[in-house]
Amino acid sequence: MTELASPTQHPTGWSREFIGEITATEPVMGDSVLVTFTSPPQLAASCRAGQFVELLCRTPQSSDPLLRRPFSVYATNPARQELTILVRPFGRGSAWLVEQPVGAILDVLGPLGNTFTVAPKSKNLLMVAGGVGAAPLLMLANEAVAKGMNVTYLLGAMNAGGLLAPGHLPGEVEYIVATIDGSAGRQGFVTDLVSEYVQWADQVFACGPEPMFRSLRREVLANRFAAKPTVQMSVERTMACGVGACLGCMVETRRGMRTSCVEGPVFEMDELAW
Amino acid sequence: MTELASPTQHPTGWSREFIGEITATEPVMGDSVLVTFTSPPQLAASCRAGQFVELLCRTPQSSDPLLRRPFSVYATNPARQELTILVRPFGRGSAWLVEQPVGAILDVLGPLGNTFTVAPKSKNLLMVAGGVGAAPLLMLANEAVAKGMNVTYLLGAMNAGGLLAPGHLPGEVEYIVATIDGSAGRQGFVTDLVSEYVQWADQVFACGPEPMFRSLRREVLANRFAAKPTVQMSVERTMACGVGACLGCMVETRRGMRTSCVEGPVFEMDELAW
Amino acid sequence: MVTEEQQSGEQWVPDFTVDLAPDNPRELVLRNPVIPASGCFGYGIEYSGIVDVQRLGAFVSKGITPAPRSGNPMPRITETPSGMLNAIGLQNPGIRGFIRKYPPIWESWRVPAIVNISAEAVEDYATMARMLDDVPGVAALEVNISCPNISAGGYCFGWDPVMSSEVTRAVREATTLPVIVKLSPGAVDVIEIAQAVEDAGADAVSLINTLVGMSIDTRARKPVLANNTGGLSGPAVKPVAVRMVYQVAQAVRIPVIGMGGISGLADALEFFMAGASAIQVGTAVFSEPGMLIRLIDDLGEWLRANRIASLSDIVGVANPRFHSTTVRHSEIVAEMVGQ
Amino acid sequence: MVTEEQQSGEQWVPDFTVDLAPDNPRELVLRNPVIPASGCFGYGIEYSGIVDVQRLGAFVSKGITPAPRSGNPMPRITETPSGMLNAIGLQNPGIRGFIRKYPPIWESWRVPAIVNISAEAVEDYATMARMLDDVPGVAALEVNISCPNISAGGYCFGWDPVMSSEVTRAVREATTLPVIVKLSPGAVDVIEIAQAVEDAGADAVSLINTLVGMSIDTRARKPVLANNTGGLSGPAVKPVAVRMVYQVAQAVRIPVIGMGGISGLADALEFFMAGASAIQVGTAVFSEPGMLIRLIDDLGEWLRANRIASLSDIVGVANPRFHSTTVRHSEIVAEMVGQ
Ligand SMILES: Cc1cc2nc3c(=O)[nH]c(=O)nc-3n(C[C@H](O)[C@H](O)[C@H](O)COP(=O)(O)OP(=O)(O)OC[C@H]3O[C@@H](n4cnc5c(N)ncnc54)[C@H](O)[C@@H]3O)c2cc1C
Ligand SMILES: Cc1cc2nc3c(=O)[nH]c(=O)nc-3n(C[C@H](O)[C@H](O)[C@H](O)COP(=O)(O)OP(=O)(O)OC[C@H]3O[C@@H](n4cnc5c(N)ncnc54)[C@H](O)[C@@H]3O)c2cc1C
Ligand SMILES: Cc1cc2nc3c(=O)[nH]c(=O)nc-3n(C[C@H](O)[C@H](O)[C@H](O)COP(=O)(O)O)c2cc1C
Ligand SMILES: Cc1cc2nc3c(=O)[nH]c(=O)nc-3n(C[C@H](O)[C@H](O)[C@H](O)COP(=O)(O)O)c2cc1C
Ligand code: FES
Ligand code: FES
Repeated sequence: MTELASPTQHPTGWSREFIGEITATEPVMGDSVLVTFTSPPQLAASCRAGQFVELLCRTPQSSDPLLRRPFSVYATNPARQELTILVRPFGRGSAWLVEQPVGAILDVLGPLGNTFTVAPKSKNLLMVAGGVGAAPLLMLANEAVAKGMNVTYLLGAMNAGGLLAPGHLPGEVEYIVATIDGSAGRQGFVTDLVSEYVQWADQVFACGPEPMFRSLRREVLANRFAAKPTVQMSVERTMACGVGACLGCMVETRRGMRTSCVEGPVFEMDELAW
Repeated sequence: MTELASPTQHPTGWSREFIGEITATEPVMGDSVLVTFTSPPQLAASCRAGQFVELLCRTPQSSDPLLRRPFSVYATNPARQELTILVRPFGRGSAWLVEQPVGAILDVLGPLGNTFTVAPKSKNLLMVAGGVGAAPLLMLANEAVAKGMNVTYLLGAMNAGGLLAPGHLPGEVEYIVATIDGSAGRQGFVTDLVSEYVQWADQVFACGPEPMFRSLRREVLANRFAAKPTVQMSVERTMACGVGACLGCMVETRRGMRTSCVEGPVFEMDELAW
Repeated sequence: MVTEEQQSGEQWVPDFTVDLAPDNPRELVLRNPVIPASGCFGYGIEYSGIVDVQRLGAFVSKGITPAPRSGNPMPRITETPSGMLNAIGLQNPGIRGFIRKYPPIWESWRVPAIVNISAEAVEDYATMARMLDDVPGVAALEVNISCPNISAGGYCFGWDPVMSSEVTRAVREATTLPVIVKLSPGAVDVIEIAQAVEDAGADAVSLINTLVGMSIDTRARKPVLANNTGGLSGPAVKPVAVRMVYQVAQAVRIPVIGMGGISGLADALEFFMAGASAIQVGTAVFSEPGMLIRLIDDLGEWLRANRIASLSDIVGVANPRFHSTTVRHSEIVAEMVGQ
Repeated sequence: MVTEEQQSGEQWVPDFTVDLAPDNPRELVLRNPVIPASGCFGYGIEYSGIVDVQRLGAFVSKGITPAPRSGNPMPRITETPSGMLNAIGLQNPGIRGFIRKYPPIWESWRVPAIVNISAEAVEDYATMARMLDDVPGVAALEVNISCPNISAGGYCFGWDPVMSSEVTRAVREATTLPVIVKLSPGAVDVIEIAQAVEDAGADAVSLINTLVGMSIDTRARKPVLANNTGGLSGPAVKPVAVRMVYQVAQAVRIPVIGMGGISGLADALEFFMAGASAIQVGTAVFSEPGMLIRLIDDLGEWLRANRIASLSDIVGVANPRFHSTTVRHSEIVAEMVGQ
């Protein structure tokens, strides 16, 4: 199924645009779906938490919707040569994607972008996820647990149905949730939970909507009693190329405009222009 | 499934745009597919041979391909409130359509257009079909046999695989085929068969590509020994509206431009400007 | 924004009414702002059994010319990505045949019928306007200026402010009917044209007409359309249309009727927010005729859900300079520095 | 059309070679006619690992300006039906930074690099052309005239034949490099502009640049793009682009480079048959980068399957007046009477 999957090729060889076949779909978090598809082996093996893939979300007979959609990698399985993404049906592209059955063919570009960076001396990692922001942090949690680090994973959703079932996270992870309607965990925003963990954490990793980032930043900056942990955020921008060619996905940083597809999607909170 | 299927409505009431659900698909004639879908009962009951439906051939998330595609009605089943069409995967729309599974939802406009007209005094009907031109003539053959008429049905295809299996036709029909490669029936064009039947026939009905019509016309005009049968042809034009509003589908006749969607698709051969 | 009266019931009825010729004593009041576009709805009768024409805000007839026209040779239409090309060639029975045949049918209808007129000389526009002035069943004229001016060597009326103005003035003088002038997107500066036709007495402007396009049949190795070129319409052109409506709505005070690729509520809202007081639906009628009525209903739902009392409250909300008419051309061009 | 030599092997190798500056001693010979378009392929290095840049006919860099530009605020891009809008705002390191950074990389490449230049004054175009004249690694210039002319109150160079001609002449005099002038589809008469730049010394023309469009975010009730308007590109614009290439190819004798919505073989063939000697691919690179190389292969297959010895044999076959240059404007407008 993989178009250019010669195993002798460099991980960043000509194989970053490939054809994947859906091998599994699994409903999660209400109306979202985990979509697993085949990928060239070296890509599945080299992919790291924070990276994303860009998918064409249309049949070959159609030119609409035109642009690829980026999705964070949720899990990789190098042995089975598979990648998994978490898709929330939101607009035209994602609605199409969640309807694709096992066996459907996907046109994939990636993995793309930079990764979360865990400092070698970090022991305690706090992850703050909103909605499908859960995806890249789940992969990061898996990587960190494998290295023996302590992970607390905070997830927020509208209601209990919108949460990831605990079974999806490694058992070593402390998993704490918040829902707007209070139907599970703390009632309120996920960022309301942050103050309790921010002193404990050596590093904070976040993925979610823009308002969540703003609240998170307030919470972290409000912590005046200990060294503030560094915060890495995976930001979302509309993308076209995904490789730094179109300059459409810029993020304003203290050192100027940066491409979120190559120099991001992960940025240090302190680097971003707020 | 039918959006506006109130049975009290007039057959040409507000129900001519409706939502059908695919209830069966059956491969025929090589890569073509018989697609059966639900329709409002009065439409299934009122539909006559020669009429067509216009289908949207895209997902609701896409605006491309934009225009509906016309397909002749192959069969109706008023009891089950179903219509069947015969689709050959040719370009973008038909390729999409043949991939739709049972349960898929179709946006249908129709039945549209005029019908074949069998004269009350006709006894012997000759049908000449090329490829998917088989569809409207199959429905006509069924109607004619039910009325006790004699039907000879000629079908041409590239090869044996492209023919309709005899089981699809009523047993009373004399079914004779021609293939270009000679793998079934007479080797050559379907119109090569016509001269043998043209004297017998009271009326000729034809559906197929333009060159077939030209050959058919030559064959019929060459018959100098008996009264020439009248010939009705279902012609194909690119269509947009299907209801006579856009004036895009015109056929040049001896009495001027005619809409093929309302005043056609069936025209008397002698009326057409050759 | 919501009046007591509207609020009193469980669901208030949003105010959809729009007058497209507020300065004209004969006015053009529509019960809702949804209008099928010229050439895409025949003469209002073809979609009977599919679209309840009486529920529409108005409808526009196929373009009528001084003499009958049999139109262009076939093929006349072809599909393009999210769009279509047409070269119908203004097939129509001519003004006399038209007047005999259709307005008598419309006379008893409650939906206003707008007649689209096309010609190749200023006098011919005026003659048609005069003939239609007091024909019962005709509510307004839409003047299609995307036509070649024979006396200007075939140059399109709608590309030149002086010629556009001449046609408008001639029609204005020939009739007291509301006059909508339909602008061509081929003009280098649509603002200049809009202002010229406003000054010449147009009651409203509508835009956009089709862009000129071509498709080539790579098997036959020649253009698909017998006419070679055709008019491009459908969702593909929507961004161009929204931009032009936005620009024109900044530059004139008369109502703007927006069209180009509208296929549903979200598209219609774009045009209203850009500054359109009403919208026309062309190509999408072919693909989804039922959408016309659904759009009226969806618009009502949307206004209710957003607690907006009157459609006019959202007209131009995305356009800070809406109806300011003080915008200089250079500002608009400066904004157009894109990539 | 097929020579003995080509026929001798089992499969002949079709002749793809095209010189886009046949009258220029420095010539611009491409091994094949497939070129990624300006702004859609960065500086030729971004797609490494995805597209084998060395196999391309050539590539065009992002537009370079006299001074560095940080571009427009975000959002800069949005999707439209079968198309996209962009308002990048010419983010680039400026001509000096550019010359230091990229041509040295390209110097060792076998694929010709074409530099796209943009400015807001005639002298600035000339200055950039002079600076690039003998920079190793630079094979040709593409002059983007879809820019506002500051000294003409922001009116776009590319909409006016005199201004287009001035820019072209200034660049022509400042460099001996092959000069391609990239035409704007916003001109009311693209033929007039093409003839003006040909007369002013352009070696070739390329077209089309983007159409000006807008999308409105109906939730936020304002334009999606921070710049309000943006450039429309992608399959949606293809019919407009094919029409303009067809018209320009009738009116000039220099090579025409066609672009606008090309997404594969069938689209590319439309442009060749309309009269393009080479094609550029813009937006489709984003959706299907692998298509660039596939297109070269597919084109070869197609020529072989159709027993066509040289691509030039199909250039303009759908265009009976190809390179006739005697076509009068009125004839072309007359053809444009569509609906
Ligand atoms: C790095 C990165 C990683 C991502 N990872 C994930 C992931 O793991 N899982 C996931 O589900 N998504 C993810 N996304 C988001 C995803 O790429 C898509 O953006 C998302 O699925 C929506 O695309 P769509 O085609 O479904 O929606 P579209 O139809 O394209 O709509 C998207 C945009 O249009 C706007 N919009 C929609 N309708 C309207 C309207 N009527 N009026 C005005 N504006 C409107 C929305 O605000 C939004 O900006 C990620 C994005 C990025 C950049
Ligand atoms: C009254 C009527 C009844 C019909 N009944 C049936 C029926 O029963 N069964 C059936 O299968 N079909 C039927 N058709 C045909 C059907 O409507 C469609 O036209 C057909 O399926 C092709 O549509 P498409 O979307 O698949 O192809 P498209 O992609 O739309 O292509 C169709 C057109 O494009 C042209 N084309 C395609 N590719 C190229 C290219 N590369 N270069 C140049 N031109 C190209 C073709 O010549 C053709 O004219 C009928 C048509 C009519 C008018
Ligand atoms: C088949 C067809 C015929 C048309 N005929 C006319 C016409 O006669 N007069 C006119 O002013 N516009 C005519 N138009 C243009 C439309 O009224 C409308 O301006 C254009 O199609 C853009 O809107 P849309 O994208 O919603 O179709 C026609 C359009 C189509 C598709
Ligand atoms: C994101 C983007 C950036 C562009 N930047 C430039 C540019 O810097 N200079 C230029 O002349 N054209 C630029 N263009 C226009 C393209 O080169 C091309 O003319 C246009 O997109 C039409 O081709 P397409 O439909 O294949 O994209 C840009 C287009 C896009 C989509
Ligand atoms: S998406 Fe093109 S530069 Fe990031
Ligand atoms: S398809 Fe519109 S008139 Fe026949």
